[in-house]
Amino acid sequence: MKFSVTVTLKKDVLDPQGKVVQNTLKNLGMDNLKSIRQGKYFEIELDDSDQKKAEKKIDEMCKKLLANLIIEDYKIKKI
Amino acid sequence: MKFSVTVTLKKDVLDPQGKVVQNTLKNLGMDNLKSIRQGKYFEIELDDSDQKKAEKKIDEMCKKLLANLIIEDYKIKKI
Amino acid sequence: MKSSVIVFPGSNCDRDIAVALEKMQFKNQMVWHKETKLPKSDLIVIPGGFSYGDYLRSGAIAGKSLIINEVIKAANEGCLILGICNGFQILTETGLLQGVLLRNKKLKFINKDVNIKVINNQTKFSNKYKKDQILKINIAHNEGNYFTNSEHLQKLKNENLIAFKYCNTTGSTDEDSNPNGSLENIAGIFNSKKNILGMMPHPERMIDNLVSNTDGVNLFSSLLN
Amino acid sequence: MKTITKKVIEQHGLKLEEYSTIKKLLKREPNLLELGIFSAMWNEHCSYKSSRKHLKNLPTKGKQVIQGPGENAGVIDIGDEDAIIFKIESHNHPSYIEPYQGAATGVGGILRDVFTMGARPIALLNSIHFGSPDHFKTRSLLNGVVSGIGGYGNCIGIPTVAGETKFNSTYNENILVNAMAIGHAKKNKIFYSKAKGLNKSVVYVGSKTGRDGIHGASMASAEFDDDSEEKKPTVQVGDPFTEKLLMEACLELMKDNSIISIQDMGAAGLTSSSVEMASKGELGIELNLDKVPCREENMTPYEMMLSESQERMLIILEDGKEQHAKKIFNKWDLDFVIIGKTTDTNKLTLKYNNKIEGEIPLDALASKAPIYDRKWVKKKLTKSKIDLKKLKKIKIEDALIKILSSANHSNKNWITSQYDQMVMCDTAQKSGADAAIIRIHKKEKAIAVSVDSSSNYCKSHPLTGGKQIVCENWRNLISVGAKPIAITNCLNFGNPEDPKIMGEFVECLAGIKESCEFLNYPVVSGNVSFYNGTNKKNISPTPVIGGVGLISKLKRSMNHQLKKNDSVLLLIGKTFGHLEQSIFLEEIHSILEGQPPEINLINEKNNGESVLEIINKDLVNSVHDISSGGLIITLAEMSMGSNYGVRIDKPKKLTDLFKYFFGEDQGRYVLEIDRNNLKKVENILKNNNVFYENIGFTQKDYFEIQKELKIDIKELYKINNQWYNNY
Ligand SMILES: Nc1ncnc2c1ncn2[C@@H]1O[C@H](COP(=O)(O)OP(=O)(O)O)[C@@H](O)[C@H]1O
Ligand SMILES: [Mg+2]
Repeated sequence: MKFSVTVTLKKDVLDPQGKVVQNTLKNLGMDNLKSIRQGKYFEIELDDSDQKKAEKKIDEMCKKLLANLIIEDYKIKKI
Repeated sequence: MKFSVTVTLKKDVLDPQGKVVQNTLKNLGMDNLKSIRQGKYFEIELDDSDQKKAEKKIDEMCKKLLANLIIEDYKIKKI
Repeated sequence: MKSSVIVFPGSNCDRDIAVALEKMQFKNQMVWHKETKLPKSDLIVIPGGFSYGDYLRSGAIAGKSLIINEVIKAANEGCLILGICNGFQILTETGLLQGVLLRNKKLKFINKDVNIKVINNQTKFSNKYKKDQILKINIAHNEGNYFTNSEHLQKLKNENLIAFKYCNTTGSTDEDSNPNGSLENIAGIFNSKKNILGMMPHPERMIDNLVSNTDGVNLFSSLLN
Repeated sequence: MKTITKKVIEQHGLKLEEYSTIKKLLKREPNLLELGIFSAMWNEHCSYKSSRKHLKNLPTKGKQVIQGPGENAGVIDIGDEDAIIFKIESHNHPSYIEPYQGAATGVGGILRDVFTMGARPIALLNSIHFGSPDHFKTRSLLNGVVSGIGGYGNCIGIPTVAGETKFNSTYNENILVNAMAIGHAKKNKIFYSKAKGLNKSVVYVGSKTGRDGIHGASMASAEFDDDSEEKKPTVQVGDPFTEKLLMEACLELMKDNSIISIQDMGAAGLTSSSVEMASKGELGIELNLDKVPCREENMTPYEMMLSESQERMLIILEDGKEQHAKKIFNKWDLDFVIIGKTTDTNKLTLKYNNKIEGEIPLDALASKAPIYDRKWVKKKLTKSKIDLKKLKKIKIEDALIKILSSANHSNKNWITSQYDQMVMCDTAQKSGADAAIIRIHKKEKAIAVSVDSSSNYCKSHPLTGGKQIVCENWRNLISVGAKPIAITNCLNFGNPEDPKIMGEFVECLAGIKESCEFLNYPVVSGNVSFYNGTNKKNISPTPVIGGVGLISKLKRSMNHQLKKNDSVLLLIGKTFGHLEQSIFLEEIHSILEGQPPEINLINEKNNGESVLEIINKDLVNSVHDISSGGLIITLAEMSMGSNYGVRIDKPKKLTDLFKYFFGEDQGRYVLEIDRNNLKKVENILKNNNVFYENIGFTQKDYFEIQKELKIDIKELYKINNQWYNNY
């Protein structure tokens, strides 16, 4: 069973990377770019047949390691 | 108009980060984890009303900056 | 005074700090991250480097290691803890210090000597420095951009928990002297009990005039005081 | 199974005649696996087939040489029980395709060459060459390469302390990325790659094998063409974290006597490492490919043998040491697998699923690999028709500013601040000086290191150019007070099948040899990189010299920054005003014509040794050699970043100011001397028959040439930094 996880910075946290990317894109002539925020993406494969259980496990992974909850949010999706 | 972009390493390209994360999760007791690969995630907002045009622009951004096509693939989605 | 330096896979300033501690007459021991017990120590140092390659987030994976539980226990019992650079990042990941270290503002690794100002000299770590003394100390990091929420920032100020701030040669903490975009030029902070210090600059690199200067010496002699 | 057609042979970078030789050596047709192995071992990168004949002429011996070329790196004796191990290597093609990973894995590769031999790496250097600044690719290549070098070195925790960065349109389609590593070892604890003993365990350690870089070594030996961007799967991703673990594990295992021989898996991975170890030991080697730790599923023997996955090593262990060694590698979370044994067959035997998949006599791969005596022609020298009087008029001040703000002569802070230069706490002199100084840990002595090249000189007159770079490198070490000991070299050239290019190679090498012999400055390691070019456009010849010198007692570091007010400035060496091939003509008048300045080895040696004597007697405040840009650039560099400038008199003899200030005559230095030391210094110079001139003195705040110009040194500093900051 395969899942995707996206981890993004919370709204009120400064995103220096996104900002630089945004500036660079603007310099490249992308003028109607309104905003860009950068995050992390994971593709996780589990040896599990029970989706509920699997999702719970992924959730645990996010909490324990993949996201820093002080500054980041995460989203899990089955793929 | 808002899009998400995920950038992932091509198959067969070494993912040192994913490897370390995978080992750590296993050490944390996640035993039926089969594999995990890490990538980048972007949320991009454009000031555009024409979806076709917007998508083309995002595609250009990916090619020019967000992805390194030599080792990475990307996917664009409207959100 | 007894010190322990925790070594993670990928730590690379562990030898440097050990040399500094020994030079300053600490009785030092290196502790491999897989150990489950800490030797009795008055000071625990988490050194700089790239623990686990800084993969995922700098400090994140080291923050989950076995030995960290022991460090947390020791910290709660009042043991002195010093986290330098990657050590600072690890301390924030474990929650022993609040806030985070984001990517440098310009997204580039920075290695240079910078000026920092001693904000609080009334602590175990800084009592040999004068208040507002300006030091020149080497920084070398990719993620040193300190960030915290406004509530915690207020607390840092109210309780005098800011250890060092980046400044210029005259002591002004202006934007030009902020190398990495840190909130209010913060270069190092204490926890509430002031037994934990996390800092991005490397005092262990500043103990020898042949390679740099000796502005880092007093941090170690403060601890011995 | 794939039949071996003409096309398959060509895809493997082999010529049809070479294929016939293979058949003769095997006395049969090879299978695909065997063909792949031949192609890896016989390509330029591993076999040195075009260069070997000429490399043999280089002086490689000396009192302090412990190991010359032929091993993973060269080894020199620096007294007591200490040895220094160093080498330089190119990673040009991979860095052009993927600058970050290409440069990073270049650093990783050269580090392995050094710690394989038992050394703890103590410094990294690099020589990087890009196309012209306004070429559309240059900016991203520069960014990628610099962050790749930094990314790898910073993470593994070895300081990057010096290098050179140049821009020239000759590299528009083929950049150069050369990385050099230096390590420190105990003299009696050096490890070699030669296998010894029968039935010894052959052990694979490090990362798993993936499909990375398959055919990377062949790529490094092929010219680019327009679809080279398609050669993507050959790009390797570096993992500095794993390399750090591998380095620590190897160094830990090297503490006792478990290792018979050890070899990193570099270009051509498992193939070249196993072949080299066995053939040097005149043994055979048998590998069970089922045992090779693989990252991907269903990898074939062909892929395993040709993969260039990074961060791997091959070790031959003493009997009974397997468990002990395994424990160490497991401690560092690394794979440790016995994959084979040494045999007495003199063959490489590859087994898979209990079947022999390939078997090749080792001499066919090594000693009987082809060697070519390629046709070469002498460089036709062009006479210059420059008439200085007819050139556009320009003020000295404007020329100075233009050069200082050019890409090539800008301050490299933007680059060097991205490298951790201080980790390990023994960097006594960082980037920015003529050479970096690294103290030997916990000792009084230090080494000085520098890398240098000059492609314009080498292009216009390969022989003189070859001589000149060795001298310039030697001078740079002298300038920081070190006694030069030995060099490594990375020879970056175009297509050797073109007699003109081969001629450049042969003549440059002859020049290098001449200088090295005269200066007693042997070559202990090196690397040849041919086929630098695209679609028949070859790069200018760019041999890069990396030198190491010794400072036996480091009391303070010597550098070029002016230290005091009102000290005397001495110009050592004769000034003739040679402007052909100079930066002045190139940058200001866009003229690249004529011949480089001549090298007078007698003066070179005498001047250098005298300067060293003056430094050793503590009679000088700062020293800078004069190189590209001439006297005025040297003086400007001494002033910028210091608190003092200079006040220079107009020359007494040479009347053309441009010749005097911008001429690039060789063998010269500027010394800053306290007035009360002047007599002593002059005595030394006179005793040694060294030509010198008193050209002025230092002063506060201003850079001044009497009656010509006066500029605030802070302003100069700003000018010198603006290019990178605005790029
Ligand atoms: N890519 C680089 N990495 C590290 N240091 C560099 C790099 N490029 C230039 N430098 C440093 O910048 C300084 C000036 O370089 P260069 O002009 O080539 O010196 P020199 O003429 O004395 O050989 C040197 O100290 C050199 O080490
Ligand atoms: Mg120089």
